Amino acid sequence: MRYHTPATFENASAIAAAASGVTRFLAGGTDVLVQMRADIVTPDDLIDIKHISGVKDIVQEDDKCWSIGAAVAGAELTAHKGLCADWPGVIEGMGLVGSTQVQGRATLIGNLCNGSPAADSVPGLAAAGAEVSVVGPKGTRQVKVEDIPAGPGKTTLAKGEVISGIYLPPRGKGGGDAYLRFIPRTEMDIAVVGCAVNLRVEGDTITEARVVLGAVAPTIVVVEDAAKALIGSTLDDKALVALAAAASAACRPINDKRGTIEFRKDVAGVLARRAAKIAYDRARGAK
Amino acid sequence: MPLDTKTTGFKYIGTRPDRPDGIDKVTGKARYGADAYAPGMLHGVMVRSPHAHARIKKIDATKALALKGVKAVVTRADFPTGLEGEDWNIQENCMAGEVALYDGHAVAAVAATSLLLAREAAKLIEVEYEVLPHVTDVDEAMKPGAPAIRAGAADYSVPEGLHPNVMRYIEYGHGDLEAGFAAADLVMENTYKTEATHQGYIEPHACLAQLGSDGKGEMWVCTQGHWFIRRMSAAVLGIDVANLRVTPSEIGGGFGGKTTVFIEPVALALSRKAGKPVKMVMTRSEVLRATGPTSSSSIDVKMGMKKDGTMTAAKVTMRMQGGAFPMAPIDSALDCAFSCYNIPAVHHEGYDVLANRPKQAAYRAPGSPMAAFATESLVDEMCRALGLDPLKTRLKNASREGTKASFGPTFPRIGLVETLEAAIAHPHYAAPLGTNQGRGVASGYWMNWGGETSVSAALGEDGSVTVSVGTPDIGGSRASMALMAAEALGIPYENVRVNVVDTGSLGVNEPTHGSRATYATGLATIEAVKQISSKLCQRAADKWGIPAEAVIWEDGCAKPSGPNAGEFPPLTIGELAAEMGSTGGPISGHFEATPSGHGGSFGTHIVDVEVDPETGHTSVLRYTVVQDAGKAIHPAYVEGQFQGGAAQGIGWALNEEYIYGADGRLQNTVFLDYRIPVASDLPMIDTVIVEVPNPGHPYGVRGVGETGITPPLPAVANAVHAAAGVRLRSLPMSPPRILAAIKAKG
Amino acid sequence: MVKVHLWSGLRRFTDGADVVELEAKTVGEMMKALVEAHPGLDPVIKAGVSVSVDGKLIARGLHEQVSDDSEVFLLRQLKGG
Amino acid sequence: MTQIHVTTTVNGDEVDFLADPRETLLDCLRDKLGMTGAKEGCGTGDCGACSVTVDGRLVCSCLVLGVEAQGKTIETVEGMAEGEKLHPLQRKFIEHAALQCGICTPGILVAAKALLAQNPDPAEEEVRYWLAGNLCRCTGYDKIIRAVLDAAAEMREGV
Repeated sequence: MRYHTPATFENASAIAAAASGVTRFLAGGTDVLVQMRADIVTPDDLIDIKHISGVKDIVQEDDKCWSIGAAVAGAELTAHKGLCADWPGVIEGMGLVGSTQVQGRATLIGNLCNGSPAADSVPGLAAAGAEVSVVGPKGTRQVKVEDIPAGPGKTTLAKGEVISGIYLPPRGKGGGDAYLRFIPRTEMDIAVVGCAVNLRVEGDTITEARVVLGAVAPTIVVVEDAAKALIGSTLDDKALVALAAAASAACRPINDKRGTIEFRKDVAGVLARRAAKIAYDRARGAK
Repeated sequence: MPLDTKTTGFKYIGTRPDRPDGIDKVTGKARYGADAYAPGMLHGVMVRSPHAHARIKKIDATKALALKGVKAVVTRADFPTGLEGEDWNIQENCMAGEVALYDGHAVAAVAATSLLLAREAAKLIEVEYEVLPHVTDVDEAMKPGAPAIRAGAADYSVPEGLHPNVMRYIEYGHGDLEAGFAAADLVMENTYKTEATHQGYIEPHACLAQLGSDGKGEMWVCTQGHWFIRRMSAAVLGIDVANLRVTPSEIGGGFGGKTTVFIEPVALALSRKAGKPVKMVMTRSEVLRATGPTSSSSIDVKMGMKKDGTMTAAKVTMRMQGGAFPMAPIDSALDCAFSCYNIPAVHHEGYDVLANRPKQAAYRAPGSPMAAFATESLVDEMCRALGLDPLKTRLKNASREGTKASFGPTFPRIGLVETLEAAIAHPHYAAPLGTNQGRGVASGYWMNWGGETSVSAALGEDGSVTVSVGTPDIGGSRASMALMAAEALGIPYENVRVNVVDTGSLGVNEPTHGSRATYATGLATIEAVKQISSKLCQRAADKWGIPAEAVIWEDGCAKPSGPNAGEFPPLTIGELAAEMGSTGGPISGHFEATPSGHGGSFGTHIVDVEVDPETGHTSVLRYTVVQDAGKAIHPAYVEGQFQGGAAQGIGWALNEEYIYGADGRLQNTVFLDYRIPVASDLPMIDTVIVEVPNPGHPYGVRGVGETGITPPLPAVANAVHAAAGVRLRSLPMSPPRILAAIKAKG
Repeated sequence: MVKVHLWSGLRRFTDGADVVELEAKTVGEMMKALVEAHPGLDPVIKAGVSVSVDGKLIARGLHEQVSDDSEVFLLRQLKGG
Repeated sequence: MTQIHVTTTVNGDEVDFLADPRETLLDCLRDKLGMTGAKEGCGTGDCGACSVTVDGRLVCSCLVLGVEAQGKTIETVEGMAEGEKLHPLQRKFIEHAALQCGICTPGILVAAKALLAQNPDPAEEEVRYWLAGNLCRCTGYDKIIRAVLDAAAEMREGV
């Protein structure tokens, strides 16, 4: 295995593009090292992006958009007051990934690129409308977060492409988001179901909403019908029932060691309701 | 064995001094299994079967051996043939012969100059398999048509007509069962199932082995019992036990799982072949796939009860798979099934069944948690049906001194009644509960064990004492031994040093298992140091010119036994020790026995849970353990055993399980999916130490290590029923199962 | 005569009896007499049993005394974790 | 396989070693530097027995490559005591009998120290969640939590 420490994303991309064997990018390493240890993946080239300048930065741009470097660890996000105030749902999703120790290393982009449908940070990012910038042999492109996962362990990134940063839109007025997941214990599990809700209110009425489910299909699911159930409502019981039904209906889960199809469908609806209430309270508190 | 029993007026017993190995263990200095290195050491890695059941057609190590730095490959061909009985089972389990019997079964091993190289070489060993049909569920394994895992291996006890996977059959009981059921106002019968769980010790198995072509060897190993490791390794390799010296490392948890061999004989075989020391350390996945989890079980229980709660008759049928080898713990499971109760008529039946799973090993009170889950769940269901208080009903039927035990003999002095009374009186039992919350109770029993024990004690020239024991210290036992030695000699705790010594330094010792260390090693320690004090009395008597019978040992001094013995100032242990070279030579004591007065330990637990009715998630809100310790030598470590047992039982009840796929492969081979309780899953665990002295120990000790894992399984199930109104009869009570039950109830 | 209680699974080796009366002064003598009286029990005892005398488990103490009024049970061998 | 020369600071001492890039920081600490205080319980970041801090940040050393340690500052359990003076956490763990087998203890001590560095007065629940990645199979956590809370109280008084 060759270990590379490129100084720019363009170099990182070039190394990956030229590589003939298995290539992995290394940021937090909390997935790559586990896969190496379990003999699932033994890269021929491991490209450590942490020597690239700016990868540890969290910056709020002039337009109030947040730019987060590719190697910013979960613990660094959680400690960032401004980011937590704007996007609490995104940050609580990331904060649920692994233990305190894992939080010391794991990154948003790593969680995204690992391609797990159960990745805790991804529904929140997608609900927030986050985008990533992808550096590749053909230059740089902006991609919506929900367009990156392609199925368990797979992404839409082409050979030689690497994500250099993530961008959260300006929070704006009356916004609130939340992420909840279900696990059998209280910590240290992979989500059996995850649900992120991001919404905006005017007065008590929801004007915009995005609902995204995790761990109930090969990729995260952006549930349009669930958003429709919320928009225009004051999160009354009728809206909550419709929301839960839409969330459950959007699930295309499997039976596996972590849960059953029926359980995932049921709990997706429950979590959607609960997350919507938190997001709604946050949005009204923030107005 | 006449014992000078003392149960009150202790000076050291019952105090909580710092453990002697504390500083080593909080500074990282303590050396565990994987912390040993030897000059020229190689690293060994196992090749394991990916199939649940497969004939091994060919093993080709050519490519592996061609790698520079690869020094040896071993297969079953490198082990002797002709072993019988359990020796053969152990050999077969350590290295598959003709057939791989479970996912993870070792089929070859390689040693190389680095771990990375050994891992690479292991991947290059080519094994050709013919996949065979497999079965992993105990009930399926007994059905006609299930693949026979080892035909013709059943023992004398199995009646004709049963599936060849049934290895042993047990049946016993007493009283008139039919009359008993007829006399009952309510008879209930249900089937309960428990899935296999793992001991989950945090330290994977590790050893550093050296074996010469002359059959002389040494081994450093994390184990609960190094004499067991010596005997089993020697048997598997066909060498003499005396030629193998085994030194125990500090041990990072065992709970029964480190009482047998897995990698040790293989590391020795690699070392013999390569001519160099070989270190082997399991990965976590290897630990889960290929060490010794518990049996899974399927249990039918029937009980008769009168309206006032009197139990009239009970019957249990237990089916357990212990992997692809016999000896699932049906015996102890059956013995524990009704041991808490005085029931006039009981009947027990048990089936020990093979399945394509790893060979089960002991896990904390082997068999008892499964039995308790069935019986204590049923008792709770019957109390509900009859509107009875579950603790008072247990008290009404509780076994006590003089009760004919369900397994036959008459109980000596036991403490179940005292634990029930303490539980009833505990504020926890009367505390208010909120919405979706419920309380469960259950009792449990473990018979404990004495076992082969040797202890030496030697007096130092300054009056301090070294005690050599053979039971590895897993949970503070050095402190307990030092307290008992200090008490017996009347010298300060700090003046006793307890060492866990190697197999070359002491007679045979069974492992730290069966809740026996504080009982048996403690008893032997007391008797060994008493030999020192009686020798010191002799020396004092010689000095004073009076008979030895006229000298007593008190507060660390030899004293004349009364005015008639003469007036002499006491001689301290230090004074006598300083002169021992010139008064008759070195002084030591030694005691060896297989003590059998261990006495059983009963416990009663109370648990409050909250069940989320929308997700089936269970939170444990409050937990109280009440257990009889006989006499708590070091109460902090007794509490620790209670709390640890309860935590493991909670894990078993709620989330831990072996999950096999349709392909017979274990699906959850890492801690991420083998879900043991984490710190945020549990509340503080309150403890009440009941002390009903055990007449079989000089200070009244009963083993406490195992009983604590037994009541949580049914106690949590009973609490879930109280909270959510649903009865779960299969473990684990994972959220999908609880939610499905809630929805089915409507 | 010492009365030895067997578990009922052993009855087919003892002509249906689950209590066997024997002349013995120690556990060792009792085991010997048991096999002499019922040779079918030999493999059972060789495979390992425990003996309970007056509620106390005698692991392997063949010299332990038994008397005519002792309560003696043959039990399956158990080990803990 | 090419080995890479790594220079790093462990418990205040500058050390160097040669690492295969596949080797973890845990492998390097244990096998190359002889520092066996950090333990491997799982190798997959699930048990926390290998906890160390890297530049003050709590991590599992099994999830860090040895080559990533270049130029970093690493603290392990071996660096907690000052000479013969134990850290209050170490002392409280012994006093409260917060360890039974002791294999998880080094990782828990390092993790608890990192917690108290950022929060000197944690509530019980905060301690439990912070330590959720440190598995202990012996104690049921009760005495561990008490020892951490007691050490925190003592350290606050000492300030």
